[in-house]
Amino acid sequence: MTYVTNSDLNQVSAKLSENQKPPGTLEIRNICKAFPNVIALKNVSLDIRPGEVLAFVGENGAGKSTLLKILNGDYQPDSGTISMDGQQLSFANPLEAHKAGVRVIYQEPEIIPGVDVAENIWVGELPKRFGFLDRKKLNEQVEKSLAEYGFSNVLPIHLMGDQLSAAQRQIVEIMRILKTGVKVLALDEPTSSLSDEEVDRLFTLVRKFRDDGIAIIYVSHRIKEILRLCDRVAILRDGELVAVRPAEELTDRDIVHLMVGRDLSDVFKRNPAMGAQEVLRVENLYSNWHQNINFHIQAGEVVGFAGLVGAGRTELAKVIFGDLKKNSGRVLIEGKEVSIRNANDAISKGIGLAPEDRKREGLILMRSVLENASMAIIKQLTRMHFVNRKKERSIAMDFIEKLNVRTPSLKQEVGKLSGGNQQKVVLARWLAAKPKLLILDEPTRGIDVGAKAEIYHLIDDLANQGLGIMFISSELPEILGLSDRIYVMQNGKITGELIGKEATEESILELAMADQMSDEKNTNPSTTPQEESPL
Amino acid sequence: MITHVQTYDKNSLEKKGFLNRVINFIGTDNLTLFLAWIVLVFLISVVSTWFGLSGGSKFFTWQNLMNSLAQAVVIVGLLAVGETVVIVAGGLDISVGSVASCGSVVAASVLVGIGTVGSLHIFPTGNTLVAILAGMLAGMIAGLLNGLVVTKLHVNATIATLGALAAFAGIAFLLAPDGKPIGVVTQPGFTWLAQGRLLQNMSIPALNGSKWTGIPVLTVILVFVTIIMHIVMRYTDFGRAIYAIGGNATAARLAGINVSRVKIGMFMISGSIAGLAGVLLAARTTSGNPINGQNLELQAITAVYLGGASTSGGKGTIFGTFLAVIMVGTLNNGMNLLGFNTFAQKVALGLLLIAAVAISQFRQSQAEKARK
Amino acid sequence: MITHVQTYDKNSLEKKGFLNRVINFIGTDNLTLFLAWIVLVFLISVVSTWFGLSGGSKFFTWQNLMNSLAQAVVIVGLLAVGETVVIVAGGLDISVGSVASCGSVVAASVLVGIGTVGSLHIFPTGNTLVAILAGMLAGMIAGLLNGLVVTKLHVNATIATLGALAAFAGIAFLLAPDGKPIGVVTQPGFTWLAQGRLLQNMSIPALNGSKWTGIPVLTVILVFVTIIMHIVMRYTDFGRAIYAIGGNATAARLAGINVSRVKIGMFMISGSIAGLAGVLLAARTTSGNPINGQNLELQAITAVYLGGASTSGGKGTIFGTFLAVIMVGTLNNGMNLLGFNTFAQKVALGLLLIAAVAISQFRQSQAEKARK
Amino acid sequence: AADAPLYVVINKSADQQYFIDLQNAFVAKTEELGGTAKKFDAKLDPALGVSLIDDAISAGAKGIAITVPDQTIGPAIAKAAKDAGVVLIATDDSIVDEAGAPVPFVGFDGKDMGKKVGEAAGKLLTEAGWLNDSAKKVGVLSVEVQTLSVCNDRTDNEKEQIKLVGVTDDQIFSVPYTGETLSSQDAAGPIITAHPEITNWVVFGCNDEGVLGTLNALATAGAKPDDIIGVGLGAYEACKPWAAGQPSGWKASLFISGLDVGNTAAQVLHDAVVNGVVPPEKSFAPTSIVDPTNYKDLMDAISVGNCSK
Ligand SMILES: Nc1ncnc2c1ncn2[C@@H]1O[C@H](COP(=O)(O)OP(=O)(O)OP(=O)(O)O)[C@@H](O)[C@H]1O
Ligand SMILES: Nc1ncnc2c1ncn2[C@@H]1O[C@H](COP(=O)(O)OP(=O)(O)OP(=O)(O)O)[C@@H](O)[C@H]1O
Ligand SMILES: [Mg+2]
Ligand SMILES: [Mg+2]
Repeated sequence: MTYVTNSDLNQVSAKLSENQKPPGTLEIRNICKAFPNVIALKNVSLDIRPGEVLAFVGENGAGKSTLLKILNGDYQPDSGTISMDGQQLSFANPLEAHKAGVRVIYQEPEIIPGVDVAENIWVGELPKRFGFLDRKKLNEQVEKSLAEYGFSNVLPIHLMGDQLSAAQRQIVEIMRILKTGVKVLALDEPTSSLSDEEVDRLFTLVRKFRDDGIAIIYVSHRIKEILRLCDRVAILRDGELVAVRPAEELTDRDIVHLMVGRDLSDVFKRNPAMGAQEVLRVENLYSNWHQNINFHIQAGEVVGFAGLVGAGRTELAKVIFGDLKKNSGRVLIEGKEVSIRNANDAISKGIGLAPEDRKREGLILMRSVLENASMAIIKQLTRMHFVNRKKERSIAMDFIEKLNVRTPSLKQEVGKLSGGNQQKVVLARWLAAKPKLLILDEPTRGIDVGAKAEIYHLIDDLANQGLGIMFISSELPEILGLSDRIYVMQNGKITGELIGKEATEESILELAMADQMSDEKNTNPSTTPQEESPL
Repeated sequence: MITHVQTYDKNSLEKKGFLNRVINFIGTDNLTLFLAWIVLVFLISVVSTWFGLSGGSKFFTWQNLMNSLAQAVVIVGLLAVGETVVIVAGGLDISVGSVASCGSVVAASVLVGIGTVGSLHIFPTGNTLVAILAGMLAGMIAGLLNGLVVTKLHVNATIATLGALAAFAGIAFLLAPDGKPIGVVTQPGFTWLAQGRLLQNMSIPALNGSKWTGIPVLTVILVFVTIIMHIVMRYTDFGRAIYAIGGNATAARLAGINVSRVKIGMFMISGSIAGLAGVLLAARTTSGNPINGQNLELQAITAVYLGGASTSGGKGTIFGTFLAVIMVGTLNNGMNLLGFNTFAQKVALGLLLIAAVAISQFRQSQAEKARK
Repeated sequence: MITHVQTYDKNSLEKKGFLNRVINFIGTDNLTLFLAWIVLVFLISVVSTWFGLSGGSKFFTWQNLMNSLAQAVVIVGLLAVGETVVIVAGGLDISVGSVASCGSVVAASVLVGIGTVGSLHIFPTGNTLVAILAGMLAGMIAGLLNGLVVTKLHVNATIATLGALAAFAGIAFLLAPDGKPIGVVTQPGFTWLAQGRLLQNMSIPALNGSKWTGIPVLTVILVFVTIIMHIVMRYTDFGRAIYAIGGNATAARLAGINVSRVKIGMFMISGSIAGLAGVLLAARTTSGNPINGQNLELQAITAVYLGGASTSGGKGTIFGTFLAVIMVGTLNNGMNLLGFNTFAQKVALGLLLIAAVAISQFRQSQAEKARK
Repeated sequence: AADAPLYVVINKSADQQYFIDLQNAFVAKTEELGGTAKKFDAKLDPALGVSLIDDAISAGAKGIAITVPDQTIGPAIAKAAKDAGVVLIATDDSIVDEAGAPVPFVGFDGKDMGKKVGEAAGKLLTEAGWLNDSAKKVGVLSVEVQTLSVCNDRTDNEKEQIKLVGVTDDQIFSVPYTGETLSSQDAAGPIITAHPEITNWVVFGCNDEGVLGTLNALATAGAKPDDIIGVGLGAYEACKPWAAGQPSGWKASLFISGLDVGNTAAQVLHDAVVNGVVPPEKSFAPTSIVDPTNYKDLMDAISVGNCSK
């Protein structure tokens, strides 16, 4: 493979003008791709150069993932070509892509439940001795690279695939690409379920690849990250490439404007109108995941829950929702103690939960948008067990439109929507249920800025309409921007409560990693990664 | 973008031409099956004669359509309809054959009485309706047991019903007086279920010289049950829950669906229908024989898959299953008309199943051509 | 939480005591099964006598262990081992019984010759090895066909093999001269496969007064195949690919595993083993009979699930299946010793399956107790 | 009686009424003779048949009576029994050992049964005089489990016999079924339909269930009982309409008493084991073609009782 030395790259990448093509440039030409009812990509042409990080941004359904899947030989383009140094790169399947040095991390981590982390990472390329699997070598090389990139303490290699949290799954996906012979790397929203700390680790890693002269495509909805990491930004809108610009020429407002075609006025507009009435109170709650949890949420209040991945926020949400068992403690709704044994109880008590992992817990992927949206209110829609489909359609349509879900029709299989639009369908379901308390676990994961802004406004509206909102998020800006109060969790405990003003990124992180400050030092992003040997 | 949605909906609203109506009713998935069936009928009734096979010409006679075909599909048809519910919910009920055996024996017992079984005395009721209800009740109880094992003991449905298959088969024999068949010839009211005809004296023209003899009661029962279940699956919250659970049980649970209760209900439904099938078996074979129903489960399951249900759940329709049952029935009927032997029949049945599913797969893959 | 995870880790590293080694080898999942088996043996050999049932005392005799039990489990055992591979990969091979039938007929044919089938002449080879290979080859071809239907025509494995079940059953009869069994008594070399004994003159003490008569060749073959497949599944990239595909086919595809090729390979393996089972059937029944192997598929599948494989794929071990086969064999053997009638036996078999799986489910749910 | 000799009775499908009778009679007789007995079911599976012989030997059986699921396993089980020094007799389906010598036999040979049924059908057909009546076209329905050689033995001989009275091959139609009534009924329907020219039917088959199914199908097709000659094999289904005094296609059936075979088998084994009598090569249990007029006299009380169950 043609490597370019770091030194001349650093000069190059600085002053490369749009039409220069150093050797090893990946040339994408007039790619078109249509799905039933949708045109995902229209004549997309651009270059990805070795030693640069090119950002793909665009609204949900803009076609980012589709382009990456084509690159990976997973989908075949309807027309158009991909080439490098004059030779065609058209892959019939991912294997051919790997052989050619193209590696893609998918938006939704694909994990094998029945095998452990080590094997999940090297599946397909397992080390062998005399033709037989060499477990010792496998574990060694995995432990080595995990240590090397500072993930060893969040990802025990003997955990089975089905025991992994969203975050751990994502880290496995990332580790899968740390293999030799990589020329082109594409990451599809790799940070959507990572804590800031882990994001930093990922970035050092990506930068190192760039310096090794690898061409990198980086898809994300987090514009701050993009400006931090990327050299150029390619903006897709409805499957068309609307602009490719050097990152330093762009502000986040520019990017948003190019993406959604309009300016987004104050993303976080939150005018607290806290009601006196208390919706939820939790007292001395203990569970297999939690110790002595105490908190309360007023009507009309947005209460943020911050913490590192694994702090136990998702589990807390599920305990309250009755899906996980609490061992002791009281849960009060509007002052009355309630016993919630399952989701059904929770819904009847006026609680809604939009879960963290939409694919595994949120949606029936093979069923229609309509059925998914009306699931939580189906009881109200039936008379003598017969569903009033007219009413169902109108209610569903109402929220689908409110949330701007991109779908050809209510009949569309949810599984065929883009990641972000899938998330919106989950929200539609719970908004339709009109709960008193709405628990949102990472509600904006994988959602584009436009939609995010809408959802923020929606949360604000809902709160103003008197809903209590439990807002779990790993994105500090939105936590800070939207919450009236913030609880910070760590390792199953609430380590602090911050009211409006006094909350800052620093104060949150302090509470979130109180007893880890020590080992934070050496994995700090700012320190240059000199100990990291190139692959 | 909002307009986007609306326009699409308009389309689907505009789609109201008659043909579209028909296709919508059949369901695009079932279309392949329907066409395949047409082809099959053509092969049997026309093409066969080109190869000098006699008998094919008799396919289109009332005698064959109404007396042979329409009745032969009933038992397996009922089992398959019940099975569809379970398979759509992502489960599998392998015990239906044995449950039918139980229904068969129980119905015959309460009908003609069998004196004493263990401590309880069973005297003849001679009442057909009581017999039917007894048979269905037996099936429902069997289904309830399946449901409890699956939901309370958390045994996977396939495994639970594999066990039940053996257990209920044994029980059917233990229910019958020392395992022997119970004759019901003496009960015209009961055998009428199998021999009765409706609309007999309607003036329908003869077909290939065989005159109209009415619609068998058996067939009417199958159609009736099919329609009921079609409505249940399509228009009730229970049906919705079945599809939801089959698609993603966790998501269904988190959306407030009481998964356990729905599953128990579904096994009770499939059990009751199997029980009914057993009752009709007794009427049709004029004997409540514990062997009745044995080995029918594979035929029923085959029909459900042939009807387009997904083995992983969440997909499948009662109507598709119904079509598949008719398809298989037509094949067996046709091959007997043409005088094929057992061996050839087995081969043909196997190839039909594979071919039909392969074709519909091909049609779908055309749509998702992109996917590798 | 971080410490939390690390402790997880340590535990699994500390587990290096001898007992843990043993448990690790058996596999914690298989442990339940193993204990259940011990209990079963205890019930048969000891408890039964408390209820005045005779025959249980005969369980621990070389005659029973070596001649009855050890031989009775071989055929289903082989089918189950092959089936395990397919089920772990998330598939299902319902055709194994019929494939065995074909293997049985083919082996007998090439052995004693059957003159002319259609255009090809089959003359006696009289060579056992050739017969074995022919039978396995027939099975492998059958498996290849299954594999091609599944991967090239994209027919779901369950459905494809349901079709193949019927088709191959028919073919087995068409292969045999007008469907009649082919006797092989004249071939001592061949029947030795079923009647031969190894280590006959080892000085092993008599057991309950029944003296050592050696280990049946059949049993040795089963154990041999089991060990091979255990190694293949655990230590080869083919085996690991099977687990990957069963767990998450997309992940496997994206990792560059050639899913189609692995699936074809797996069906060929399961086919060859079924073919071998058929050969041994011919040797054991001294006849290449096309009904050899019929209806064995459900028994084989039952064993695989009982052995801890998951119906959704990705989980299951050859060793677990092996234990399950012995378990079921023990049950049947014991009930015959005790003289249960066929009906009671069916009930007991069903309950065993459910109970065993329920127990292991219970054990697992203890772990995930929190989960609703 | 701990030291009472153990006898095991194995049948190819112990859930059919005939074998239920046979096994019950065997057990009763054995106990009357001071022995103990166990019942095994080979479920129509040849391999299982072989395994059950091993199980019987393990259980300590002194004598075994078996109706084989398939006659080809004869040599295998004969050897197993010989090696273990156990007395083996075949019931209803004769078998040979490795040397080709017949194993002592009790009951009726499948071929023999087929012959009797065929003869009876031929006789009834001749008496009816349909063959000479130009106005009538006769068709013969042979209800066959084509996958079971023991059934083929019966139906082949039935067809042979019917041809002796002047029926030609093109008048004989096979009805393939699996042994149960329903499958015979479903298979027969279309075959009947395919031959509307036939005015009168003769039906025989592998067992009463098969004939019953086909007779039901004929009834559905509108054939009159008077135009049908149905001859069963077993008589346990045939006698039910007779007992109910209903007109039906059943004109006769070969009554083979499982009770008699069971009794005789038990007696032969006991004599051999306890009294060292060498089992006779063939001991036939009484068998007779029964019809509505004489079945009450020719069949035993229990069997007659079942007719009105
Ligand atoms: N397999 C498929 N079948 C049908 N339509 C599809 C399929 N995959 C993607 N699409 C459609 O193609 C369009 C582009 O999807 P894609 O996933 O590339 O968007 P995206 O830019 O990744 O959005 P997000 O930011 O939400 O991930 C969407 O409208 C989506 O619904
Ligand atoms: N079987 C397991 N073994 C080890 N750790 C586990 C297991 N199951 C869950 N965990 C850990 O428990 C943590 C709690 O779950 P989760 O990560 O969802 O908490 P969270 O605070 O909601 O994090 P997130 O920011 O992802 O929402 C998981 O992150 C995971 O690391
Ligand atoms: Mg995407
Ligand atoms: Mg979480």
